[in-house]
Amino acid sequence: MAIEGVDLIHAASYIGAGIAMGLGAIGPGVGEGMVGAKACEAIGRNPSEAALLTRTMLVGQAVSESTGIYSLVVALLLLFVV
Amino acid sequence: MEAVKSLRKKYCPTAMFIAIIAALVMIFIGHKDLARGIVLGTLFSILNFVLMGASIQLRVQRTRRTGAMIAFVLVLLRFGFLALPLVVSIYYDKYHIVTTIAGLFMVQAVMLADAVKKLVLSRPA
Amino acid sequence: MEMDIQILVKLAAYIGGGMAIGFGAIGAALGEGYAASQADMAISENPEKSSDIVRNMLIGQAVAESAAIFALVVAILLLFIAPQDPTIVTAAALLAAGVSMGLGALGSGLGSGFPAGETCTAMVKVQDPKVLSRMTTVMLISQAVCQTPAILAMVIALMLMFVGFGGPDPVKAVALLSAGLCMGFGAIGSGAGSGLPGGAACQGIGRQPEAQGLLTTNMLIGAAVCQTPAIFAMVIALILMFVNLGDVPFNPYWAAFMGAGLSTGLAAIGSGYGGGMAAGASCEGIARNPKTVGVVTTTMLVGQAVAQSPVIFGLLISFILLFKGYGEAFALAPGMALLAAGICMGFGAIGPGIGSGIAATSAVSWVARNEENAGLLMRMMLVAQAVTQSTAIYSMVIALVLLFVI
Amino acid sequence: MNEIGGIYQLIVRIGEYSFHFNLTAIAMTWIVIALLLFFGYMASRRRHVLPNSMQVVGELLVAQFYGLTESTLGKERAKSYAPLIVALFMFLLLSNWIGAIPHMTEPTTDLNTPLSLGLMGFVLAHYAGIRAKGFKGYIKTYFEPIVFMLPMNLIGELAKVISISFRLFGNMMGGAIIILVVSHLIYSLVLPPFLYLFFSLFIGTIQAFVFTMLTVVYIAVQVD
Repeated sequence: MAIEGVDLIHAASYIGAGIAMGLGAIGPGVGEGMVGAKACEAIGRNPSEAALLTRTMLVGQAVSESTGIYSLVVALLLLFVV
Repeated sequence: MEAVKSLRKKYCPTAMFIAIIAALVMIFIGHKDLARGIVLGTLFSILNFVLMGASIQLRVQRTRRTGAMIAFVLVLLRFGFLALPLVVSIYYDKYHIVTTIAGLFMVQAVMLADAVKKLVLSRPA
Repeated sequence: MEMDIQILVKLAAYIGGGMAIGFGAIGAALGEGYAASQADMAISENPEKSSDIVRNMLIGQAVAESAAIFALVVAILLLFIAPQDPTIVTAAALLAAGVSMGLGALGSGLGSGFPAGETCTAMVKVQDPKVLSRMTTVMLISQAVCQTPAILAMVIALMLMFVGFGGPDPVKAVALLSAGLCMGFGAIGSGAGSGLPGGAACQGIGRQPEAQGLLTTNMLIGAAVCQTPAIFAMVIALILMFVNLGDVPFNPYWAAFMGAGLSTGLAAIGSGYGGGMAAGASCEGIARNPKTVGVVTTTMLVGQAVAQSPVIFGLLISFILLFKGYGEAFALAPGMALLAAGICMGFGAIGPGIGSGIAATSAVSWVARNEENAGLLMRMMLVAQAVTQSTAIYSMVIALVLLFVI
Repeated sequence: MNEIGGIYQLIVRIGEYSFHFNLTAIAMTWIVIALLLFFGYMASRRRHVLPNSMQVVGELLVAQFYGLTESTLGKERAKSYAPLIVALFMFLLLSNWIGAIPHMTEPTTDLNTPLSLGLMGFVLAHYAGIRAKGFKGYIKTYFEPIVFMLPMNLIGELAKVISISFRLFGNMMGGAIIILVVSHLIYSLVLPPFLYLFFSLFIGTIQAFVFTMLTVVYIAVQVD
C-alpha cells in the first residue's frame, strides 16, 4: 500500500465523482417525478391536450434535470481531467 | 379507559390460555424448560401490552413531534422491561430462549390470528 | 493480540446491539407517534367515537411494535453472545447483524404506523360497527405484511450471528459488514413503503365498505410487489455472506464488496418507497371507483415495475462488482474507484426511485377517475418515469466508467 | 459464472486499431431480423377482409403505433416517421423476448445495439428539427434561454442518447444477470421461468415501448 500524492488525489477524485453523481441524482429524480405527476394529473383533467402536455412535461423535466447533468459533468471532469 | 379495559379483557386471557395449553403440551412431551420459557415470555408480553394501555394518556393530545419523542422514551422503557425475560432465559437454563422469544409475540399473534379469522369468515358472504 | 480481539468482538457486539435497539425503537416510536397523533385528531373531530379509535390505535401500536421487538431480541442476543474462538470476522458479523436488524426494523416500524394512523382518521365518519371491525382487521393484516422486510433483516441478522464464517480473513469481514448494511438499507424503503397501501386500503374501506375484498387483494398485491427491492437486497446479502472466491487479495476486494452491498442496499430504498406510493394511490383509486379495479391494478403494477428499474441498475452494478475479478492492487485508487461505483449507483437510485413512484401515484389515481383515458395516462406515466430515471442512468454510467474505464 | 466473462469475439485489426465484434449479438440481431421479415411476409401474404391471425397481430401493432405517432407528431409528420417507429418497436420487442428461448441471448444486452438505436433516434430527431425549423432556427435553440447555456444544452442533448440507450441496456442486462445468478445459486426449476416471464417478457415489453415512445417524443421536442 503506497499512499502517495498522486494516488491519494486519484482516490479522492474517484470517490468525489461517485458522491457527486450519487447525491446529485437524488434531487432531480424526485423533482422530475413531481413534474411527471402533475403532467399525468393534467392529462387526466384534459386528455385532448395530451401532445402539448407531453412536450411541456419534457421541457420541464429537461430543465429540472440540468442539475443532474451538472453533476454528471462534474463527475466526468473529476474522473478524466483530475 | 373503557376501551383499553375491554381490549385487555379480549386478548390477554386468550394469550395466556394459549401459552398455558402450549406449556402443558410441552410438559407432556417432557420439555419443562420449553414450557417455562413460553409462559415467561407470554407473561411479559401481556404486561407490556398492559403498560402500553396504561401509558396511553401520556401519549395522546400532543403534537406529532412531542408524541414521537414521548413514544420513543416509553418504547425504550418498555423494552428495558421486555429485555428482562430474555436476560433471565439466557442466564438460566430453566427457561428455553426460543420459546421465551415466541412468548414475547403472543399478544400480537393473538391479535393477528383474530384478524385472519375474521377475514376468512367474512369472505364467503 | 488475543486480548485485543476479545475486546474488539465485545465492542462490535455492543455497538451492534445498540444500533439494533436504537434504530428499532426510533422506527416504532415514529410509527406509534404517527398513529397517536392521527388518533388524537380523529378524537377531537368526533369525541363520541373515542373508544373505538383508542381501541384501534392500541391494537395498531401493539402490532407496529413487533418489528422493534425483533430488534430487541437480536440486541439482547448480541449483548450476551459468547462466540467460540473470536476473530475479526466474528466482530464484523456481530456488528453487521445489529446494523441489519436495526435499519430493517426502522422501515417496518415506520411503515406499520401508517395503517394504524389512517384507520384512526377514517373511523371518524364510519357508523356501522361491522365496518369498524373490518377496518381494524384489514389494518392488522396490512401491518403484518409490513413486517416482512424486518423479518428478512432478522433472518440475515441471525445468520450473521450464528453461522461460522471461518478464519480471520479481513475480506470476509468487510463482506459481512457490507451484507448487513445492504439488508438493513434495503429493508427501509420496502418496510416504509408497504405501509402506504395498507393505510389507503383502510381509509378506502371506511369510504366504500362493499369494496373491502377488492381493496384487501389490491393492497396485498401492491405491498408484495413493493417488497421486491428488499428481496433483491437479501439476495445480495446472502451472496456476500456465502460466496467463496478463494484466496483473494485484500486491497481491491474490500472495496468491491463494500460497494456491492451499498449499491443494492441504497438503491432499494427509493424503489421500495416509490412502489409503495404507487400501491397506496391504487388503493385510494379503487375506493373512489371500485369498478375500475382491473385497469387501476394493471397501471399500478406497470408503474411499480418501472419504478424498480433503479434497483435493477443497482443490482447490475452489485453483480459486476462481485464477480468481475481483480488483480491485487498496491495503491489506494483502484479500490476507491470500486467503492465509489457502489456509492454512486446506490445514492443515485434513491431519488429516481421515489420520483418514479410519485409519477405513478398521480397516474394511477387519475386512471381511477378517468377510466376512458387509461391508455393515454399509462403512456404518459411511462414516459414521465423513464425521463425521471435518467439521473439514475447517469449514475449507472459513472459507475460503469469507474468499473471498466478507470 | 463463466458465461458472464466469455464473449465470442471477432477481432479485426486495421493498422494499429483493432475492432472487436460481439458475434453473439450480431447473430442474434440477424435472427431477429429474419424472424421479423418472416412475420411481415406471413402477415401480408394473403391479405383478406377477414384477416388471418398473423395479419391481425400485424394490423394491431401498426394501427396502434401509427395512432400513437400521429397523436404526438401530428398527421403530416406521422406519415413519414410512423413506419420507422413501428419497425423500431417490433425489433426491440422481439429482441427483448428472444432471450426467453433457451440458448438465445437478447441482442439488447450488448450495449452496442441500444446505443446504435439511440444514436439513430438522435440523428433522426435532429434531422427532423433542422427540416422543421430551418438551420438558423435549429441553431438558435441551443442559445436559449441565454447564450451561455450552449455547452449545457449540447451536453443535455448528448445525455439524452446516453439515458435512452443505457436505460434499455441496464434493464435487459440487469434482468439477464439476475436470472443467470439466481439459476446458478439455486438449482430450481420453478423460479427461473418466472424470472424470464418477468424480466424478458414483461420488463422487455415495457422497455421496448418506453424506448420507442421516447424516440417519438424526442422527435416531437425537436420539431417545435
